[in-house]
Amino acid sequence: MKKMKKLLSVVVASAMVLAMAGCGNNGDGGSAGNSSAAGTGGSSASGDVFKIGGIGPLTGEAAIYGVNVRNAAQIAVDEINAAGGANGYMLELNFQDDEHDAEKAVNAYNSLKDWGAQVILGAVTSTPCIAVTEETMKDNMFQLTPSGSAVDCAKYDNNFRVCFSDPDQGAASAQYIGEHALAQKVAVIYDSSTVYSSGIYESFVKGAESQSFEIVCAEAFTADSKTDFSVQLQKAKDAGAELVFLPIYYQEASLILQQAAAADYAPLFFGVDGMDGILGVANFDTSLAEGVMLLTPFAADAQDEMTQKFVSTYVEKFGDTPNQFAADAYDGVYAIKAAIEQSGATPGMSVSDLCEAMKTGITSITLDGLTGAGITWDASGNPGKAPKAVKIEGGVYVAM
Amino acid sequence: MALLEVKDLGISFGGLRAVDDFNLEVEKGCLYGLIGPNGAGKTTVFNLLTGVYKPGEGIIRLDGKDITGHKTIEINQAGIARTFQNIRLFKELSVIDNVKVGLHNHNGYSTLTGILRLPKYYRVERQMEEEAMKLLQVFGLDGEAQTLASNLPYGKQRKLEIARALATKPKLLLLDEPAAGMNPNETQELMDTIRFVRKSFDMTILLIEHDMKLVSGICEKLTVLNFGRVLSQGETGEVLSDPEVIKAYLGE
Amino acid sequence: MKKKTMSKNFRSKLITFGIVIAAYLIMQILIGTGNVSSLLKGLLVPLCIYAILAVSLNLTVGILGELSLGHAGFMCVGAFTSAFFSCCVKESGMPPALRFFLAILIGALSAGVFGILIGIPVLRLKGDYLAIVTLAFGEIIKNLVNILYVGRDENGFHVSFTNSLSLNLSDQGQVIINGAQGITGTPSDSNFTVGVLLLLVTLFIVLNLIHSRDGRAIMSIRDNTIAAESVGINVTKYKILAFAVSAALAGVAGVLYAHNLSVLSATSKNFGYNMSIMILVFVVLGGIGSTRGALVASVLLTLLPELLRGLNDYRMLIYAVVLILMMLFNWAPRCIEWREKIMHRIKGRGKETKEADV
Amino acid sequence: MSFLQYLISGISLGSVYALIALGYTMVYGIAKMLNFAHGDVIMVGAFTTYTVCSTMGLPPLLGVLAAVVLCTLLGMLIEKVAYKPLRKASSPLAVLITAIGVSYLLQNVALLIFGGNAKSFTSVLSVGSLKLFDGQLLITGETIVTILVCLVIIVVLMLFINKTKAGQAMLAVSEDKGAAQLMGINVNATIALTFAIGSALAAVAGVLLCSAYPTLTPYTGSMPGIKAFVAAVFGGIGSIPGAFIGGILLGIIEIFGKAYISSQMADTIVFAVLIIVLLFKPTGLLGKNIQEKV
Repeated sequence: MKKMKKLLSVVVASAMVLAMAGCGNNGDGGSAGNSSAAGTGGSSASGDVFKIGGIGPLTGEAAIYGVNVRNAAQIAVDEINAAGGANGYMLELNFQDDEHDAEKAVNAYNSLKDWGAQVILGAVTSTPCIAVTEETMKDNMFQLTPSGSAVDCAKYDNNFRVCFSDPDQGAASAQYIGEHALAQKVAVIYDSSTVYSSGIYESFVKGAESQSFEIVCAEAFTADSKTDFSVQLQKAKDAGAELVFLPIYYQEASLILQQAAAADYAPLFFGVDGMDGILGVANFDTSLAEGVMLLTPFAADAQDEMTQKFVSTYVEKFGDTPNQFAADAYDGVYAIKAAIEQSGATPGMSVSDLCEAMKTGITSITLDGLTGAGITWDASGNPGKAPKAVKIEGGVYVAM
Repeated sequence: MALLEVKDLGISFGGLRAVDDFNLEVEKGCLYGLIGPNGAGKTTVFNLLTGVYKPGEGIIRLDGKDITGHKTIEINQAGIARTFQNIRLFKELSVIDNVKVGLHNHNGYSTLTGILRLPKYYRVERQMEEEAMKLLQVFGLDGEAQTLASNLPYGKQRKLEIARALATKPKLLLLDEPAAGMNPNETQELMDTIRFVRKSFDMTILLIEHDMKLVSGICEKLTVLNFGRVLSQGETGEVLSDPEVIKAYLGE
Repeated sequence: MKKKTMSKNFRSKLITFGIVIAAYLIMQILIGTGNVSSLLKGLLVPLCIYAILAVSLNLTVGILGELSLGHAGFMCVGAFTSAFFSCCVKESGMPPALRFFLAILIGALSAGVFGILIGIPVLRLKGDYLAIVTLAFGEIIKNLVNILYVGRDENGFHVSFTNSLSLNLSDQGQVIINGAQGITGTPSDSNFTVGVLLLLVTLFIVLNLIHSRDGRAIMSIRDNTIAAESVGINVTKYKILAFAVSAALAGVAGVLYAHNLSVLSATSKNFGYNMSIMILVFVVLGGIGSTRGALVASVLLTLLPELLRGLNDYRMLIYAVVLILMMLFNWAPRCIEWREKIMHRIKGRGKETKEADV
Repeated sequence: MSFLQYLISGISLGSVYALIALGYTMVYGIAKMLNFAHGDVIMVGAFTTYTVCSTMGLPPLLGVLAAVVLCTLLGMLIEKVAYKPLRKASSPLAVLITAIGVSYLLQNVALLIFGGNAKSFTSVLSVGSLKLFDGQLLITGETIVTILVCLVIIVVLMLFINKTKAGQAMLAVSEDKGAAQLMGINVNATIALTFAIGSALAAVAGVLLCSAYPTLTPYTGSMPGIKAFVAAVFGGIGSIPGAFIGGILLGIIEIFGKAYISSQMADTIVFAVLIIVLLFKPTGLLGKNIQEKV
């Protein structure tokens, strides 16, 4: 009986290895993840389509961000293909799960390479993204992250991003609060266990030094204890903070708003792009978010035609309101298209040649996207766009 | 001087006086029996002697050396080894490895020697192998040296426990109901083995037993415990004819 | 008789080493002929990492018989100390081979020291209580690393537990460990060959330890602590020995991990209880106490989710189902009976005698 | 004043841990297994209520009822399919690992059905908050209800175990499965009943967890599950009053740690206190100290 078990496990293990080795034999033929490419409708033989590999968390606690990116990128790809593609070539998207883990992200990247990916859209979250930049740099593959905001996500010259970097957001927030004299005493509640939140927090503190307001209280929470914020709020209240800066994602922010309301504490809440999506939380009592301000490049209920069209397509297809990650991804795909067209690239080019072409291509395009009009990129990889400050009034964003 | 001297030993569990005012002297080379009805505190005495329990009061001396309140391993190193009423073998180890664990403290090499497989490892292991096999032969277990201990029949498990205890090279061997669960033939065989062990290892043995045939057959001296107290003590024949003892055994 | 035992252990060991070396050679040939997918190539170092973790945890769980849910904590210690060292000397011109060698030593040593420090108080507890305390230590290590800031400037090292600003670095200063952002830019010194070598060293240490005087003492504690004490085994010493060796080897896995990815941060996914439990899954699925089983199980379960990538959204769902089924297949008494029956039919001969597995 | 408010916050948080820990400890006490999927059953309970109340718009009571019924059935199903076959396995770790598999499974099924986006849970309670000292102290209705529910559950469970036949059977099974079997107790049915009750408790805990902290994702149950596990061990796993005390203390320590030491180190403090307590009381605060008979 033991022998059978052993035999079986060895057989299964070798079968698995062979199955994986087999992927290499097929070269660009691609055997993984065909279904996500179903939307393209075109043929997927190598040479006449641009293969875009997406990386982001589709399972695990960060799944919502990856799923938004995948869905929005698919919408963009479908639209572009319906309109004749990029340079006349179709785009094809294959999105792989990284479970919000650096090692899994590298696995996802490698499996995309096996599929024949030529351009990477991802990774969605910072730490996995930094791990992938190392790999794309080695292969010289063009990488555009929709939402990897840590500085190192655009470390090498083949890395670009759609969102703001963390230091930019922190500094911009400090500047905005200071220049508009929103408050004299400011409290910060941040997530010390994420790169995103602690990164913005630090740059906010740095930025605040040159501003007129004072940070009276900075309290953290961690991924392991993010249900109860009563202490953080109480401390902010005791310190007399008139404004609470929340460089965190909207899921925790929704809890903070609710608990602040229960404790009769009503300062001005000020968020960053991660806060966007708070109105889209199913069943959320939006009156709690009344008066919340945030710096965000995207607002799902903006009135312009482009946003409305995107949001309605998204809702129709996926039954959920897209958040800012989705918008970044949508713009990301269009940026890729524009860069391809600008540089006259073709799918037949080698990955490295394509990268070189797109690197110069992207720095000379101007994109009017969901997350801003006239977005440009410089060689550092950061986008040139202005964050919009919005305020939630009557359950909708109002531009300030 | 007696090999084992116990003076005024006592212990309480909660309000229960498990052992009280217990005195015992076991001469070197003696085969001594500790008997008494169920719950009389016999195993507790063993646990006190081997440091499983710390005595509430009293003194235990082995070969003149005070070992009262010492830890189990220190007591073993001082020279007391035991077996258990409910057999406690190393079930997932082979028979010979059980004995080798008993030999542990007498055949040393460092952890690093073991991991790096230095020459000393092979030398000492060979020595242990030989010693262990010799012990197993005494108990007729040499044919099953590689069997897992848990796969041995019951009677042989009891024997293996004795072999393992002997491997620690004790001065005093405590046997807790060695014949429990054995049929008359096996008991007879066990008696022979115990005698043989005493003779060839020059061993002092203190044993707990219910089987009167075994007790009267091999023990030279007896102590009878009842309700944690010594009821009678002395030569086997005298003790067994003590009316108090007969009363305690035949019921109130 | 004597010869037979020696040769049985020896043969079993040879088979284990043989499997690893054969797998290594086959992979090298496949890589050489260009027959290996990028995915598999990228997985080679992680496979070594998880195999080392599984083999090392098996020492605690299978051989010592104590349930530890904090193994990833030791991996974390090894990863961060070694990455810190490598980042510090990265620009000093030390040859990479020497640097990595020292990093491995440092990672193993510091994890081992943590193992001893944690083991001394913890190993007095039993069963589920021990499990929860190891889990607690693992979480504490992860949490502390997450708020640890270390920087260096011309005045030496600065340490803070609040944020990088409070390090008060000069302008030339450089933050090396940056809280939740961890360490970036660790040199990628890990490769498949080093990984396999370290796995072989791990197997060498663990298997030789098991089949030595100390190994027998450790297993005797597992089988019956009271009896072990009664024959003079120093229970505390051997518990700590097993625990520390296990921790040090987890530290080695951590070193490999840290030098495989350019970014190192402590999340519950890689160094938290999730990872500790994952390693435990390898050990239990592999058959508790069986080194080779742990090895194979770690490879199977690391490859499985990658192979399921084609299933997209259903990937982790299927993974969970397969895990449950494998557990039932391997452990349920009925399944074992059924498997025995099948084996009988195939072989048509009597019951195999149960043998001590490596 | 802020001290009192922190204390109240601690009790609020602790009461939720306590409620979850009750289910944990109950299952552990009888079946002697750490049910790592308990936290995810909580999540299922919360999603059921969410679907019934917020999506279908039915009254809260119906939502709670639906959650209890569904979780009870789910608990029994899990026990039958995944745990029962392994009850006689040669190592108790086997069933622990399967429980982890079940935990992954429930999370991923929920992810497929509901997606990863957080849902805001509408409290099923319409109890107002209690404000003392001109509103300087605040006790939410959820806290009051959670503590009351905890106490009711403790009393009912103790009565059930000590006074009913089925409860006595549970006690017997927890002491010695083999002996219980010989006494004519249906061990399988008893353990199934234990899981049924444990899962029903999980459903209630899920509803109250999400009423107090109204965000709901497929992973909502996992961290509170671990914390409750810690709480149960803290109080002495297997002890029903111990779970309650452990939960409340854990909540208070977490909040005080955040308030007076460091908000970044709250978890570190909680775990450190746990370790210290276990080093001095190795079987938790109210755990039975079982000495192995030699």
